[in-house]
Amino acid sequence: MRYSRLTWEHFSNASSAGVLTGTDVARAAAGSAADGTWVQFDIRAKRRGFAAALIIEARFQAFGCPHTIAVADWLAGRAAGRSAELRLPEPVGALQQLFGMPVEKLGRLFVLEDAWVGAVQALLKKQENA
Amino acid sequence: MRYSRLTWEHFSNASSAGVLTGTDVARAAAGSAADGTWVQFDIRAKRRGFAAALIIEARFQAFGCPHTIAVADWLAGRAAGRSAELRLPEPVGALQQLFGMPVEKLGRLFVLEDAWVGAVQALLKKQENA
Amino acid sequence: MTMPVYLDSAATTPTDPRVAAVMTRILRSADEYGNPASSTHEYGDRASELVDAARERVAASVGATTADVVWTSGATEANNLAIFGVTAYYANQGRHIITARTEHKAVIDPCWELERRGWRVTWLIPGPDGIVAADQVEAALEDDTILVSLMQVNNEIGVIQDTRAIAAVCAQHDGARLHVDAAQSIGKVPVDFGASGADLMSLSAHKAYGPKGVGALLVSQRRGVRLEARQFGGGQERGLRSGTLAPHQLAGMATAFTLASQELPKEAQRIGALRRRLWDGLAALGGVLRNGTEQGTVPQLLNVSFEDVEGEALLASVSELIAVSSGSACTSSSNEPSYVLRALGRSDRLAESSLRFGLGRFTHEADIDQAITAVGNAVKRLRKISGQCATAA
Amino acid sequence: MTMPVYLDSAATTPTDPRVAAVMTRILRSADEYGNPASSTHEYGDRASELVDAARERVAASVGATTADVVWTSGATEANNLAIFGVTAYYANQGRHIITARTEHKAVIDPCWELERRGWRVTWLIPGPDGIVAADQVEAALEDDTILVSLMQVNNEIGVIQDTRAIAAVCAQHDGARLHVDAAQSIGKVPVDFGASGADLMSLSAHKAYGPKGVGALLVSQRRGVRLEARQFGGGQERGLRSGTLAPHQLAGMATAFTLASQELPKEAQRIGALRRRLWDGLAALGGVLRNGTEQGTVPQLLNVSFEDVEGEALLASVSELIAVSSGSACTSSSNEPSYVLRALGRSDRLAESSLRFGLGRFTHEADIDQAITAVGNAVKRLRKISGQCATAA
Ligand SMILES: Cc1ncc(COP(=O)(O)O)c(C=O)c1O
Ligand SMILES: Cc1ncc(COP(=O)(O)O)c(C=O)c1O
Repeated sequence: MRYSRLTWEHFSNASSAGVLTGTDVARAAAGSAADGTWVQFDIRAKRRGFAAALIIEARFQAFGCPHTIAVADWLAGRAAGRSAELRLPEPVGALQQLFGMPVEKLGRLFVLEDAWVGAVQALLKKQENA
Repeated sequence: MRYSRLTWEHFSNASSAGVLTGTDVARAAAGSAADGTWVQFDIRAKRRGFAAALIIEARFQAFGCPHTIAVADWLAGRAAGRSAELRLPEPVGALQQLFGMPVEKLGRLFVLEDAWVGAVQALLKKQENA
Repeated sequence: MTMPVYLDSAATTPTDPRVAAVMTRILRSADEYGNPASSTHEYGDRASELVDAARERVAASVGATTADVVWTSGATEANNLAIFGVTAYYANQGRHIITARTEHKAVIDPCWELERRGWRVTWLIPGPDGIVAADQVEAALEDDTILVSLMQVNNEIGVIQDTRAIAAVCAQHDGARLHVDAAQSIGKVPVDFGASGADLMSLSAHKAYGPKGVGALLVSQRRGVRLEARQFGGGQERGLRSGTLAPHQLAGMATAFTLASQELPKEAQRIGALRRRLWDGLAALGGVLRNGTEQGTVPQLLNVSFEDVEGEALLASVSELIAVSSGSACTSSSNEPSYVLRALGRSDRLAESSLRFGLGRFTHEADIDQAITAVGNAVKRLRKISGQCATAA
Repeated sequence: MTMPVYLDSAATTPTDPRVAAVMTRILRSADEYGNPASSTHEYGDRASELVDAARERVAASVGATTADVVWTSGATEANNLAIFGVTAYYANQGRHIITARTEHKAVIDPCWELERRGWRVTWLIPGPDGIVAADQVEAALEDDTILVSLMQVNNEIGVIQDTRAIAAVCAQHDGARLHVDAAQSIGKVPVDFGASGADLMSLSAHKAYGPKGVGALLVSQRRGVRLEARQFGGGQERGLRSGTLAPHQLAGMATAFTLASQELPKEAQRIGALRRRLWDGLAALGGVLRNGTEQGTVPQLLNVSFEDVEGEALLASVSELIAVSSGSACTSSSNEPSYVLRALGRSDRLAESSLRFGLGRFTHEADIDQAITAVGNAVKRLRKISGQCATAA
């Protein structure tokens, strides 16, 4: 298996791996290690008036193949400064292309999407309740 | 196909190949080129009182494999000084062994035998008639 | 780029320089390049002498007679010839064969093909130690069993089968011939075809520092084993396997097998020590499971499952430092978890998170230490990335 | 002992030093010895790149696409795979095949085996020039003909078949696939698989200064040809031919084929002149008959029958000076007269008294002169030993 440069960089550095703590952190996970792919995102954001929340930082944990870890790292690393939306910043198909993932691995991107959207959802809920 | 030293020597020198001429020469041939083996012997002998004829010289011609030529040459070359008998000086089986001939080639020795015995027969007849 | 340390000797081995030297000499020879089937001249004779000499040396190194040896293009062909050849020949005596789920694909796939053609195949499942007990074979034998095909050394976990005990069981059964895939045996366990009681045995050169693309099927003449040919033509190998023979390949195999049997005792010791070092280093990480026992396996192989680590990520993490395999080389291009480890009772997850370390003639202590470091770092890092939750999830 | 001059290039050729150099480099390489099927590390990747590169070069040299190439252990295996593979796959469309009596044993024997299994085989007999006319094929095609197997260059007399015309005839017949044994073609006639209209084509490396023990079957993807695999295991060659690939062998074949196609035009000229010299020298002896015409045969082969000379004696007489064959190398260990010459209408006697001269890349004028002298002396001496009577008898 050969990996694209982008995949390899994010897999081998994985600088956004980890967890966030604090009451303002939203967390969601999807998948399971038993099924081969598990991803968790932690997101911290600040409220921007009535507009959508603005992400300050994000971290991930993942049990998964190099592509899974790379995409999770990429998502978490680029999150800061973006508004929290209930979708991935790039559609699944675009991510697959960007990272040169084999089609058989598409399912893993859906796990990533579930975890990401789940975390944003949790964040928005948290802010609503706040 | 590898040949024994004896076979090779007689095949490559074949110093007794040729024909004899004169009224005292007996000749017989057996086999046919079309069948792959043809041998002819010429024998000259002198009468020894009432005893068997004594061979003075012999020559052969042959169309045949190296074994055939070698055995023919050996027979003709060793004939001088022997009494003309209605059989080969060595039985066919012994010749096969002596020359290291493959069994499949046994038939060729019978052709040689026919030619040899035929020539001796012709010789004896000639001497009877003389 | 510096190459990673090679630890995949069960997939293939480098050609030993002494083997390469013999082959090179023949490839460059001015008088040994003839076709061994050319009986009309000296070039053919010399080529044929090379073939004979190789036959003698290979036979001698595995306790066979020269008449037992049928050259092939490798163990895959040998296995196919054994399985299809024997079943075709004895088809009227029965249509049942016995093999195991942990065999190499080159045995499994021919058996599948026979199933497709209407044969009955009993697929034995070894115990958790990987051993197929002779009792299991005995219980599986039926009146119309004509072939039992079991390997001697497994290519994934290195477990050594007691093929003699299995041969003894087969010997009690009139008509069940034993085929042993010994592709992984040479240089790792002593091989004595004559004494083994096996009827047929598959060999491959490239697992024993010989060239790729050549092997042999041993067919016991003493035991009167017959089989139908599958490749027809010039009538080489007494009609059992036509095709021009390649003296450089056969001489390479012969040299490799001779060296392997000479060096076996010393190498078993040396490599055994390296494997202990490797296992100790890996075991220290915690959460590692050994697939195969210390005693019952060849020292050249160590197969380990890593808990809480995803397999592909593990392999990718170590790949710049060590060259290992996560399954049989022949199947590792697919991403399925190893069927051998699954047959031994490992979960899909653990099977996928396993590495096969193949040690060999050119493996040294420094290589082992590099492996321990590489795997240790990768496992720790990946466990950190996955956090606690992975286990819980 | 000085070796005789090698004039048996149709049996096999010496490995070209440039080929041997490539092979040696790989055999001694420190990083290319991996198993091409090992996808988990750099060693495997490099081995696999060697295989890909060889596939590209072989494909390019014979006008095929890389997807057409299925590596085998030689043309014998390629022929067997083509004939058994195609007939097995299309068995429900028909059980009739067409071939010729003058094919190589590696085609004839598989066809015999099919006859034994109940297939109908039409055995075409070429004209006295050795040519199988397209008309003959057309007349032999039946509704259920699924395979026509005809060689391009005959290995005994070098006659070149018009395989394109035959392909055109097959194309008119729905379902008759054309297999061409091109083992003797490489470096002797231009080979363009794509343009030839053939569905399958067999190749061998060692007839073209490559190594023994490797070849290929071309299976036209564009024409949608299918066949059943015969060797099962690791799934190499898209499942069509399992077994570990041997990069040193494949790279050797690729180098050999590239050189052969580069040097073809120049060599055809040079060797053509040598053959004319040889024929002129032999013809001067009288009582010599040429098997094959000047125009319709490859320049590398000259087959001559000698009247009034016994074959074995002739061969033995020249054997210390020239290495020639009295039939196909694969059959010359048996002593049967050549079935090819007999099929062409020569009597058993003349067929037996024939020599096949195989000229090649390393043949020079002095070799030809030595051959003329050796044969001349032998023929004269043997004719003298047999006298006049042999002819009369
Ligand atoms: C146990 C076993 N059998 C058979 C084979 C196939 O042998 P070869 O690579 O010579 O085709 C292998 C190796 O791939 C093997 O490990
Ligand atoms: C026309 C032809 N086909 C097939 C073969 C067999 O090829 P190989 O020697 O590669 O098995 C040969 C050579 O022996 C040949 O001349």
